[in-house]
Amino acid sequence: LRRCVFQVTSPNYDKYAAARNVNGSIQLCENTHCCVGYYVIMNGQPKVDYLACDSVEKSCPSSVCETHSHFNNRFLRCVCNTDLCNSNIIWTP
Amino acid sequence: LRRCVFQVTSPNYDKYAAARNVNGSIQLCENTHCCVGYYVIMNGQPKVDYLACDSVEKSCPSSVCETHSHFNNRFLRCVCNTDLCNSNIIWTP
Amino acid sequence: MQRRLRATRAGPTTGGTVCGLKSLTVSLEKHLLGPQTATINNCRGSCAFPLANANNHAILLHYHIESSSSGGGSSDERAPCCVPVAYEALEVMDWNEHGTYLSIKPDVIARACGCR
Amino acid sequence: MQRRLRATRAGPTTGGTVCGLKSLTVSLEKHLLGPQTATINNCRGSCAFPLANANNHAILLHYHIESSSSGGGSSDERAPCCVPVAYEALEVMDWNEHGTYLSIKPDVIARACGCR
Repeated sequence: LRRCVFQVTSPNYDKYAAARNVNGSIQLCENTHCCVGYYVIMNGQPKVDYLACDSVEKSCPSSVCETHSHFNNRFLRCVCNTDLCNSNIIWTP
Repeated sequence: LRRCVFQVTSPNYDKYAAARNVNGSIQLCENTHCCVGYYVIMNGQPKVDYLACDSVEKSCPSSVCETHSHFNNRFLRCVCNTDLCNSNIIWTP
Repeated sequence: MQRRLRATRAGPTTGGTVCGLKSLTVSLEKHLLGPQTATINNCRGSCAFPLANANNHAILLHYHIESSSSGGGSSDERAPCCVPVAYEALEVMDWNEHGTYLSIKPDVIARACGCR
Repeated sequence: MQRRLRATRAGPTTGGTVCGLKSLTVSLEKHLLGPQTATINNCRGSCAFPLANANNHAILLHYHIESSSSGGGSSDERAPCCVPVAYEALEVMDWNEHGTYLSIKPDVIARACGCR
């Protein structure tokens, strides 16, 4: 099973409710082989919003976490397909 | 309340289940002022199939029960708006 | 999804009335012994923006078709259509080889419309 | 009602395929953070006789339009339309002013079609 870094900072989530199959900062993925990272851009820098197994996206062709910006650079998002790959993002401002 | 002749001969009906507000052969209508008569044509003659208050038709402009034939003369049907008016049908073969 | 999509574009409705319920009375004489007619209604009107009483599928379909055609291409997808989304039953007099019988037919009368 | 109506006319289907589910993948990038695309499907095809997966309202509407036009007149009624009649939800990543959040959106993916 894929292992992804798990971290919740968005106030939209109950950290403990969100944490399924989590041990410390590592989540064991049940239904996906994709890890995901969401970041909010604050003062020009990405700040972690949500790192976890990706329950939403069905495809993650890359082994490293290349970010793409969304909604006028308010959010960065990356998906990747190797263990703990969502801990290091590849980001060019 | 309108009073209509009540008679069930069709094997499709449970006579006792069908008889709401019935006393003998007279039905007291709850939701309509129309009486109805349905007849099956057998050997060229109309045979009573179902006489009752008309729960289905919304309009009955006539005071007497003039029949209309349906489905290649297999059925006669009449509706009327006076007490016990469905006991005598007006039928021209 | 609906909230944000609606907010991204707001303009006057173009072309005809917005999808809604219109009265329609049909004859039942060829199908049933009674009633002779029934007001079953019909849903008519435009499902262009803003889509009346749409759901998430209809909204995404509408945006997909609009973005395909604004990109210079053309879409042959079926666009959202104004259809009934709620019905009522009707009590009728039906018949079979044994004679007449009363029957409750479901989904006969349209009661509300939406873009689907 | 459906049984008898269907029995009264049986002929070959004319013009195109009968109303049914077709695959359609749309982009969600402008609406949501994820997924990037979703296969929401679409309902396409003819709702002429025999009407696919119709209900009583659609059958009565179809016969009303057909008898109006065969009588020499023309009907401007909306004819039955091929639309989704069953849906599935989709889990998405949405956002608000506080950040991201997971959300289950209802009625996103069409699962069955019918003439309505």
